[in-house]
Amino acid sequence: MKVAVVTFPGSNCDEDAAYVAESLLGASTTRVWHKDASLPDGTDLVILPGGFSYGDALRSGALARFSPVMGAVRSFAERGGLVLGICNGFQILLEAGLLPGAMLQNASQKFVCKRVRLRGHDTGSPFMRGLAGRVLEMPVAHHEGRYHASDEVLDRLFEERRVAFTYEGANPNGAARDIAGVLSEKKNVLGLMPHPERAVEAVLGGEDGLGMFLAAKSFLEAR
Amino acid sequence: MSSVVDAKVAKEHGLTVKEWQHALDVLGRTPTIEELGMISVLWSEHCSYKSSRVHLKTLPTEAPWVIQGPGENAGVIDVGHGLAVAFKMESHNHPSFIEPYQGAATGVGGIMRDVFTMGARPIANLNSLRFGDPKAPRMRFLVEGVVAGIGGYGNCMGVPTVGGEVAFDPSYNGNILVNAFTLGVLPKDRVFLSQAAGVGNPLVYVGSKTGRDGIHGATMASEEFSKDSEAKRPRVQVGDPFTEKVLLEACLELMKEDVIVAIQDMGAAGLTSSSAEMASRGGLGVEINIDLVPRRETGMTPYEVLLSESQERMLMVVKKGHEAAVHRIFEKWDLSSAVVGVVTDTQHVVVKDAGRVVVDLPVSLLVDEAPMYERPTQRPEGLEALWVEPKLAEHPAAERLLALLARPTIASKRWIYEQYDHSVRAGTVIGPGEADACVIRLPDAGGTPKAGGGPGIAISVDMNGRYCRLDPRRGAALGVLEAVRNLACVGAEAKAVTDCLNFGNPEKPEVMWSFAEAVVGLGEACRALDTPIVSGNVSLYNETEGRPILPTPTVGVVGLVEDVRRVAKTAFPGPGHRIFLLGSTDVLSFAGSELQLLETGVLSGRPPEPDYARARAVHGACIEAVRSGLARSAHDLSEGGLLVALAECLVAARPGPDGVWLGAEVKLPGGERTRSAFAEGPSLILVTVLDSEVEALCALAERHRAPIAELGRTTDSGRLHIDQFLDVPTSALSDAYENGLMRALDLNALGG
Amino acid sequence: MRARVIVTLRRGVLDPAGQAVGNSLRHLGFGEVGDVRLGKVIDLELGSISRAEAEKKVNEMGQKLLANPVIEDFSLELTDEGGTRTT
Amino acid sequence: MRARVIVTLRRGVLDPAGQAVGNSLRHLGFGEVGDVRLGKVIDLELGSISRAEAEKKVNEMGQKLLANPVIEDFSLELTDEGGTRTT
Ligand SMILES: Nc1ncnc2c1ncn2[C@@H]1O[C@H](COP(=O)(O)OP(=O)(O)O)[C@@H](O)[C@H]1O
Ligand SMILES: [Mg+2]
Repeated sequence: MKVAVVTFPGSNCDEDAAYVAESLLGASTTRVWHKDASLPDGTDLVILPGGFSYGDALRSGALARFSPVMGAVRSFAERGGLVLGICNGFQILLEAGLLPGAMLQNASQKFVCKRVRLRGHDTGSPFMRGLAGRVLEMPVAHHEGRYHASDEVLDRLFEERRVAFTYEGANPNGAARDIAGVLSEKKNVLGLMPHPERAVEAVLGGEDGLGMFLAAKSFLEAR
Repeated sequence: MSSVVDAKVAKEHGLTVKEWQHALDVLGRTPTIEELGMISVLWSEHCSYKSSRVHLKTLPTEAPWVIQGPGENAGVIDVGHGLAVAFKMESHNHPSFIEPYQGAATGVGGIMRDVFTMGARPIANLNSLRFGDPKAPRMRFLVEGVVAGIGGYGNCMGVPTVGGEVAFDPSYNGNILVNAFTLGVLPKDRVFLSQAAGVGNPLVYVGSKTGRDGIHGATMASEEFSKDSEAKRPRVQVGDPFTEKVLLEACLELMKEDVIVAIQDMGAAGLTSSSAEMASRGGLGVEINIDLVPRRETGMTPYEVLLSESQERMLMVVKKGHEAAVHRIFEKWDLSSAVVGVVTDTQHVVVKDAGRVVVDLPVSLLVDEAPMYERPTQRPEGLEALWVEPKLAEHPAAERLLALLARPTIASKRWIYEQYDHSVRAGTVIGPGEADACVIRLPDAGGTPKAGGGPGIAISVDMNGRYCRLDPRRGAALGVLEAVRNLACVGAEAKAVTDCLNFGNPEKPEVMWSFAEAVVGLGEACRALDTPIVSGNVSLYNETEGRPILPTPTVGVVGLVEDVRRVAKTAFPGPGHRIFLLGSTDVLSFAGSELQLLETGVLSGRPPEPDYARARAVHGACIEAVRSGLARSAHDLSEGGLLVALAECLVAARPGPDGVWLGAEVKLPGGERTRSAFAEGPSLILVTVLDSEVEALCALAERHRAPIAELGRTTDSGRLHIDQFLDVPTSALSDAYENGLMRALDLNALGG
Repeated sequence: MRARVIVTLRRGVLDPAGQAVGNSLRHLGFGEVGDVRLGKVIDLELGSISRAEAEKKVNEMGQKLLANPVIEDFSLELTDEGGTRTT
Repeated sequence: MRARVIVTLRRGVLDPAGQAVGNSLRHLGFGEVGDVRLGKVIDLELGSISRAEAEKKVNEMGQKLLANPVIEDFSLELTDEGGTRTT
């Protein structure tokens, strides 16, 4: 498996994502600078990591979507490549229009960092194999995580089985219909607010985040 | 700005009559306005340590594992495995009182720059905060702003904020304390220093452009607050964590290439102090072309550029001929870099504005010749009279316990630390609220996480200002003991200390006495525990309208964990465990205790004399119990005493999936019951073990000569029960503890 | 030419920050305060371009970057150096 | 009566977000963009109070809560239900 982790100025979970890909999944991992206009040959999975690209000026993700690398990410996704946007990466995917909806400031108007519980849904996505119906614990850490979309869009997302995760129990940010993660139409692009890459080792408090990476890996290897 | 420099202008710059005369004598002429500006900031208390230096010299600073002691941007110690950690704590009290968000944010930004200047990647932030009475004017605004500012900066930087402490006392009503701590990791043989070297090497400016922010911030930090501090408002600096994040990455990238000779961040007093200090440390001179400094605003005078405290800037001495490497890397990160001067052998700081010399000062005048005072000290009158404990009235124990748990100083700080990202960087083994100290897994020298177990760093910041008011020497020593004990609770051995000494006006002999005594206490404790002080900071003039804060010599202690899989947390592990108390209750006292303050409103009594042999025994036993896996939980006694500690262990365990809370069935240790339940004292730690391990634990304690007593066992009753003394549901303890802070300050709940 | 772009949350998008400000104002004794909504102002310096051109450009900026149409609307005001203002 | 309060950063106060937006706009090809500053808009419903009273109250709100005088300035505009506007 070949993983590309994109670094925007202000990304700060890029190192963590690369660590998971490289050390825990054993994937050949390349760090891609946002000014690069292309992805490495043979890339199987692109991770847009968390952080504060451009200091979250205006709206988080609003400026990063114009980085040269995003053109390459878009065509990679259109060809069916797997793209995972975590936290700020999710926000960038929304701003870039690769996923529907938009992100608003948390209802509490405060940054929130804590472990939350998520329910995985039956979606048919390569990221979600084995996660349907499971309740997983992962940290969230964000200031703008209140997912918003029009009612029609929300209805359609559920109908098309494109809601990957919902918050179970407490909703940490006021997201519409408790949505924590959504998929693209072809289900190869996943954006989620929680940080699966921070829940990958017992010594750091849990391993529930590993499942999604392993699902992607086995999907790619079976291809 | 008037350009006629005379005694009056000097006074406006904060120089005393004597200091002005001294400057004239050494210089042999009247300084220019730019020179006066530079002299005044470098001679300010904040930069020159003129009141504190004679005392600080007495502190222990050496040990075989110390790589860099005080005197550089941060202290550095060897932590094995080819790695070192750099750490320091710094205050941003005055700016935070004026503008809490930006004040706290730029404090965090400043301390992180101090650490990555050393070549270290920051991996942990902590903070120590002091606020006034929750009901005092502006207090809620200050709390909300400071917390948001700390989070706003640290979160954006991607450095986890993993711990801290917060206390409330009316003495901080008009002068809150914001002390920020950062620790970073670096290869032990690649420490970057700030000594200028190599005559002819270029001086390179990198980072943000210079604006008119915070001109004279350093002198502001050296003055007492008064009503007209309001007028100083525009001097507040605004932080830009996004720029600092790219500055951090650019600096670390450049440090991998062999081009930096010296590097220094532009903190208080900006370009003035960074250039003079680099020259002084290298025994050389510098020449700066001020017109080459990148600017954000038009029409800035040389005076303004020299004194600006714009954030996110660094000054470097670069090997001649390697300027291109600097420009290449900084361009990649969209940052400014400019050659603004050169290292000279003149031992003068020369500043030119388009060729015109505006400053030509001997470096020694600015740094070595800065005034140093042995200020008079005077023990406060009537101190002995205070050393009597008032009698406490009879009161039901359960009510007392619930009231203590809800005190904002004791109550959970969840509302605060959930606003800090504490899990970024794949290293947080124990984060805030889980144990007495935080634990970070050591990454590799570049900061990349390393999978699995392995060595870790434990950190705790502590100080009890009330003990320090009653007896600053003992109080300061007890603060060190507490921090070291907190490390022992997670199984870590303390190695070194950074401090942040917050006091009132040093020109008052009583304040100066408390400062001097506290330094003696710190030195004594650090010697006894073999934890040298490797970095620190002094913040004086913390008073409003003549009323000083409690003496608050905060310490941050750093220690080592052998294997991050073998640590202990506060929470009781489950029902059916045996609860033991390491240490002896013979030292318990109500002096300065939370209960005394709650019920009498009077601060009195004398805190106990620290017993270092006892402390070493208890810490040693606890560390071994945790590392060997015997101790299933560990938590020390601090504010509120034994019952508060027991309650915290129960509450931290959270209810199980079935909603059932843990309970405990406990007997109080000997002595008067109220005292053993609620009085406070050092070197006491609660640990739990399995039934089958009781003997092993007792044998271990005996080997360390640590007193040990069995208190009882954990149960599934969901109640804390002490026969004929107290019986409270754990859920009620949790409600008081979890909501105390929010209720006291009338804060809004966070999401979910 | 100078432009001021005002970005407001679309009707129907919940604005808890606005609500919080409203509550605080009422707590402070401003009982007359009803609904409160928060938005953003972006002030731009545009050099010496014509009003027509400025209007076209700033509208484009608004659509491309300054507002997110899923949640926001924007309006603009132009001021030339002389101070004449149009909405 | 309705009020719109515009809160802007004081001159000389660093505006990192404004700078980032300015850089982005220029990268996007809007070369004419110079300085960019971000601020806040607060739209308030005030019920049926007089213009004079509204002006007094909203000024007070600005000073007490809506703007942080250390780093921000504010200005206000009033609109009555009929739509007449004053600055
Ligand atoms: N300002 C803060 N920032 C982050 N964590 C904090 C802060 N204040 C307290 N904490 C965390 O809350 C927990 C309890 O703190 P405290 O009551 O000071 O403990 P102790 O009395 O044992 O030193 C610790 O884990 C500490 O790190
Ligand atoms: Mg403790």
